[in-house]
Amino acid sequence: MTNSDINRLKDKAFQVFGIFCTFIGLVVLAVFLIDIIVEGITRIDWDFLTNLPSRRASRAGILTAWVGTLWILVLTTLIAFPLGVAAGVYLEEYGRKNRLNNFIEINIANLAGVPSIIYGLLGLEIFVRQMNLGGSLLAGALTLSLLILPIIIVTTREAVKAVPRSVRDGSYALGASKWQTIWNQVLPASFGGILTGIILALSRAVGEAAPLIVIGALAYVPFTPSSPFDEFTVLPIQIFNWTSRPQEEFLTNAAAAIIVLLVITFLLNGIAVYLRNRQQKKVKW
Amino acid sequence: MRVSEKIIEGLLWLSAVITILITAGIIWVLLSESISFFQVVSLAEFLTEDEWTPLFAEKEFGILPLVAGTLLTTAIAIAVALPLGLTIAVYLNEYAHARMKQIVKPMLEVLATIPTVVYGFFALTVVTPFLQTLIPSLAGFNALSAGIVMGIMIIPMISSLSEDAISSVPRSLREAAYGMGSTRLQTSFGVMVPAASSGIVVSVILAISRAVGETMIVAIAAGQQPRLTLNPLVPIETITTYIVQVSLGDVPQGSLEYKTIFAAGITLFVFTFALNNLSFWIKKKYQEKYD
Amino acid sequence: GNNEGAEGELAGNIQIDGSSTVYPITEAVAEEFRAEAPDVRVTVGVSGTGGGFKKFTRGDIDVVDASRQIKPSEDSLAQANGISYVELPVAYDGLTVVVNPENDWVKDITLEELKKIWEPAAQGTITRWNQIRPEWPDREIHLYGPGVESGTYDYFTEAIVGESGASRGDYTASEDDNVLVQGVSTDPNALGFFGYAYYEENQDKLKVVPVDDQNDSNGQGAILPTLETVKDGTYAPLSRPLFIYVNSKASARPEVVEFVNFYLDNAPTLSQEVGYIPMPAEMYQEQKQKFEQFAKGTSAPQAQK
Amino acid sequence: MSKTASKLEAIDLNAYYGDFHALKNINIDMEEKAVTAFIGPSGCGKSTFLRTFNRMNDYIEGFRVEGQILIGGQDIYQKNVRVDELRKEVGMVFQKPNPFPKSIYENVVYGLKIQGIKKKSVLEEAAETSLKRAALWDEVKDKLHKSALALSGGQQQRLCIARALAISPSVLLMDEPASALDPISTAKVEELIYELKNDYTIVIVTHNMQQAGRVSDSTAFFYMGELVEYAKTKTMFTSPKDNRTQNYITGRFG
Amino acid sequence: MSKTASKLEAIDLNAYYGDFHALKNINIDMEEKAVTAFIGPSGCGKSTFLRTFNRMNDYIEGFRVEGQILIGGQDIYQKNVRVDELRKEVGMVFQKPNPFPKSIYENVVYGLKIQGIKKKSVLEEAAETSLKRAALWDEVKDKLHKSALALSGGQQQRLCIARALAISPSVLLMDEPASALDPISTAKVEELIYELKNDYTIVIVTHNMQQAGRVSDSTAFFYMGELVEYAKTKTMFTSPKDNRTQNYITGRFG
Ligand SMILES: Nc1ncnc2c1ncn2[C@@H]1O[C@H](COP(=O)(O)OP(=O)(O)OP(=O)(O)O)[C@@H](O)[C@H]1O
Ligand SMILES: Nc1ncnc2c1ncn2[C@@H]1O[C@H](COP(=O)(O)OP(=O)(O)OP(=O)(O)O)[C@@H](O)[C@H]1O
Ligand SMILES: [Mg+2]
Ligand SMILES: [Mg+2]
Ligand SMILES: O=P([O-])([O-])[O-]
Repeated sequence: MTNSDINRLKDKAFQVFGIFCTFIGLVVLAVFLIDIIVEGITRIDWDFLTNLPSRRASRAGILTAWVGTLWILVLTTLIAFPLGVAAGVYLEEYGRKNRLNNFIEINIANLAGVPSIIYGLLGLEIFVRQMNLGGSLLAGALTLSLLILPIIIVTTREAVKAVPRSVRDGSYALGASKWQTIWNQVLPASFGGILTGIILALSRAVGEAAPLIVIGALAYVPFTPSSPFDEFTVLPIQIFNWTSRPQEEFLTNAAAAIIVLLVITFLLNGIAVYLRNRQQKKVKW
Repeated sequence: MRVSEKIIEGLLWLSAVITILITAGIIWVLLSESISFFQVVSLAEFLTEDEWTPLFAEKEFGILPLVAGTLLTTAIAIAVALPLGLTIAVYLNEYAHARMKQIVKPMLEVLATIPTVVYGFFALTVVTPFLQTLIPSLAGFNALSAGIVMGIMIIPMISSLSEDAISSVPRSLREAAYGMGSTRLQTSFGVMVPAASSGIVVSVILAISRAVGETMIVAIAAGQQPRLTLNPLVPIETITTYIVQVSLGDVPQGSLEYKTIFAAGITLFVFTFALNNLSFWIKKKYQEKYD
Repeated sequence: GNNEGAEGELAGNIQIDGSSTVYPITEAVAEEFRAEAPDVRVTVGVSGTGGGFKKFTRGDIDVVDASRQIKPSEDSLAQANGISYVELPVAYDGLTVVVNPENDWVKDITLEELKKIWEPAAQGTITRWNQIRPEWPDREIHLYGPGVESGTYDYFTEAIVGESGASRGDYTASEDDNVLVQGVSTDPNALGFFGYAYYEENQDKLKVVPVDDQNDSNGQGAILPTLETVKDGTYAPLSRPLFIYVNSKASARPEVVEFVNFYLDNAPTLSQEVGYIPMPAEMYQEQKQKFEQFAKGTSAPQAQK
Repeated sequence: MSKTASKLEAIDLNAYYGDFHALKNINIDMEEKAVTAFIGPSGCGKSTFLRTFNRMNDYIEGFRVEGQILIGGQDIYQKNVRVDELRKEVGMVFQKPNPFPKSIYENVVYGLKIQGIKKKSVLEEAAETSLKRAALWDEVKDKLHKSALALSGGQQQRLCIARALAISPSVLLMDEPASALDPISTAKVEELIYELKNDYTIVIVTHNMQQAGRVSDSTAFFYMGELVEYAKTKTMFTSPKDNRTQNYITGRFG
Repeated sequence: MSKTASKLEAIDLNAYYGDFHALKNINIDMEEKAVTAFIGPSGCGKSTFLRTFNRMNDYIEGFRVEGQILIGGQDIYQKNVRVDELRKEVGMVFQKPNPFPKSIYENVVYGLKIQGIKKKSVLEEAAETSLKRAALWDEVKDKLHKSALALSGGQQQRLCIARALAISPSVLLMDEPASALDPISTAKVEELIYELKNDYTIVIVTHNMQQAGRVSDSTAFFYMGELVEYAKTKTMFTSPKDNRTQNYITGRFG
């Protein structure tokens, strides 16, 4: 065999290996989803969605968990959306190239890499202890808001940056002030992108358990919260709790709850992808 | 009207500055609690002792067992994700049809969007029992299956970011390589991968940082026993699991237990902070400048 | 807590925390109580007996689940914070030693051997099965036990090591006994201990180990924890009562009174259902009277807020 | 600033992007209600100069001017001049049509809306008038609330002109307004410019010599930041004084 | 393929990018050890055609050829032809210098290394020979292990030529090899081409008529995918037969 035959052989071999690796990723994903669906799908029914937690696996439901998740989603959006968009707009539109802004940028990149459990420690000390919110929905939402803020800021900046200069020029030339231009032109034009970012950020928040455990959201909560100051549980924590039980039936419950959580996560991601595609199709500058 | 413009700008500025406050808050919270911890426990003891039993009567405060557990699971995860991720990146870039890449890449990215409790469930209920059929001595909680599953989770971080890095290498280099009679394999690993190396290294560092900070998978599947070992078959404990473990009980403010989670937290923070900054630095310094 | 329900309907919050051993009983009671008084929100946490008492003596919670009696240090803390309480035993437990079902070498274990395994001096030195009994195999031993906040831990160390809270620290410690069951049931080298209910619930995944106290006055040889051996005290020294403690301020609230009475009424059936050993019926009556007295004493001066 | 005094002047004008000296000592005096064309090779500073008349360069970091720009005799770079007021007087049309990604109607009334005018009847009338002036009304009157991005390039550019007219400026700056358009649209825009000069002072930057010849009264030739020659268009095109002008006009460079 | 038979031919060649018909019915026959220049306006298909000779278009999705490309009489688009072997015979130099981000030495010996040659002495000798042939040796001999990216553009391009020469091809394809270089570097590269033609069959794409005149023996003029005219360079530049050639050469379009 000549050298060049060997090279060709290696090339082919790698191709096969490449296909194998790529598909192993996908196969694992599939095995994974199928395993969970097979284990959990039959457990999902109306009662499962509307029952309170119970010591008997067959009677336990996820009402408190998904209502808690919904609460957290709404509160987190209310807190993180305005803050993140405002910060993103500031950095992109107003931030001049000075030390402070440079520092803010590096800092945001850094925050994006801080492990979520550290945010939990921050929330525990600041919101739970200092602000005395306890293990409440509000403390949880505040903690998660800080966690997803960097994601929202970065995507807002990208969306705002994508609005062409000519639109801003057009607005300035008509006598609009900077803020009028941002409010009337830049934000509407970049809204799709911003929304995409926020939904992606929320899909991250919806799956977080660690920071919420640290701030103390693990009580057996047999009621649905009715105000931001109530104790709560969320789907990932309920899943964690059930997963750590040895009895089969609770693992089935966990699998069923996972299906619900995955549906929510994939739904959010799907909406984000849909919005992004629509945005890309609609706006051709 | 000018005044209102100023006020708005001020408000926006404030929102941006809040991000600095968050960092300051993190550092302050971690430092203030761990400083009082280090008044009780010397830093030398913390860093060199080889046992971690702060909750027991005979208290030992050596962080090494937790660090070892963290590094062990991380190493396993990277050992899984790096070869797979890099191979996928090269394959998608050089071998796969454009259409296939368009479909496969986002599908793989789905792996990164799955909540980590779900991976923990998977590790504990599927991967561990499966591995036990191969390795009968494998404990139910172990670093191996947590690490493998964590590796699967971070595959897309490495494959997507590396693929981006490789595809931003200019066409002209690829053509030069083909023009000399290189095979696709030679082009990929002889030219493209080295040329994209800084981007690839950055992706790997970010993946490591992610694995170091990952919590739920290890909390569910790796065990809760601080143990200074590199044996992947027995229960261990990571820094993150320790924090969760203590948080699950009662942590009265001011107690030593309360402070230990901040001491553990600052250790974790230092690790990830160093890794993240290393990645920025590499990105800045070594980013190949092609025009 | 407010009593704002219409037509005498009970409402309000009752916060309970503490022992993981007692948790299954309290959880069951709370769940059944929902049917009785749907507007009363009962939350039950699991932070171990020690953790529970910390919250209880701070006045954070209304009722604490405890798998041991209150310690003098905790009592003085309560007094310092102006908290008085009543202690109500609710069932018996046999603290159960378990191994993995695949473990075919351990047939029984003596108190001395348990001490050798768990005493502080064992840390880092007793790491293999054959160090305990030479005929046992030369394999690593992996230990699983409750965390330091647990009453079970305190009770076990007291009974086995001879000093409450003294043990080795290099074992898998969790306040959540489910985690311990998981660990032992999936680790062939495991040995662990926890409340009987967690064994009973998972009999197919665990192998219980009879314990020999080498004292023939209360039964000969190694003894298994069962309904009888726990009740008649032959499963010594690992049999123990389980308690709840009720805060005096809380027992001024009708929903709490109702709940505690409901608890004592249903404890005989529910404790057995979840795997514990009920006390004799007359003892429950005594406890009810004791509580009635206590509640009366507290409700008069303490008007509702 | 009054509508009638819309003469444009530059006195000893220098402009810089950071260290780069983009405009060198420019002096010029442009007639009211006439069309002045700026010509010159790429990068000579035409756009930069045009944009000093409505201070569109204000937002560019490092940009600064020395000297004076007078509109109707008033120095617009003085402290007390409000940029938003200035831009209501001085409309601008850009090289590439840049409608806002909104409806046609919203595009036209945008300038009025940000001035705080909310009354629907006023806005609608203004929209109609401006679109008519921009010779676009007939083409769009049935789809006023459709997206402006759906219009053709030429229609978009006329929409941008209508948008500029809606706030009733007295000066119109146009930076190569037809360079992105096809010949037919270009002709329409040129025609429009020709008509508008009855009411507006117009400055137009162009690369197209024929266009300058067709639409402008006077022409200014710039070269490397300098104003080389400024004269009646006819004069300049037939007998340029400067060598460089001659070379440029005859197509030797640029 | 033998070194001596390096005549290049195309017979009824058609090439397509998907639906786009990029090369139309091309027939050409190029001499051995001579320089042929491809000229024509941008987009006429010069590069596309050049790249059919080493099948560099193989990796472009949707690209396909009909007809034959013969090198030394052998059809290189036949199934049994191995692309890597082919490219060892047919070296290529690109428009923009594209050295690998490695040392100068590593660049030159890359082609040999991938063939599996590992012996240091062989590699070093080959590196020296090729760098000398590419007239670069004196300038780089002291920094062979420094990064190739630190060289000037002209040096980089000669390095790319050296790299191509190192694997001893018999044909050299050059796609506007000097268009990114300054005049002095251009002169050096042209000189080099002139010398290389003693040993190699060279095809060069260029936009620069003068360059084609200076370096080539024959010239082919392409227009919209067609080969319009092919003749001795001297003949073509003095008396083109086709109108389009004439117009192009005299600078009327392109
Ligand atoms: N934002 C900027 N920052 C720095 N330099 C700039 C900037 N804008 C323009 N310049 C420089 O100023 C000079 C004049 O630019 P200007 O846009 O005015 O030229 P122009 O005559 O309009 O050219 P064109 O015909 O290509 O539009 C050019 O050299 C340009 O590079
Ligand atoms: N990858 C491709 N996909 C589709 N069309 C292509 C591709 N590459 C080139 N073309 C088209 O094929 C035609 C010929 O392109 P080619 O690059 O050969 O022209 P050229 O004569 O080399 O031009 P230039 O002088 O600008 O390099 C052009 O119309 C071009 O748009
Ligand atoms: Mg311009
Ligand atoms: Mg070309
Ligand atoms: O019952 P405990 O959880 O305190 O052991």
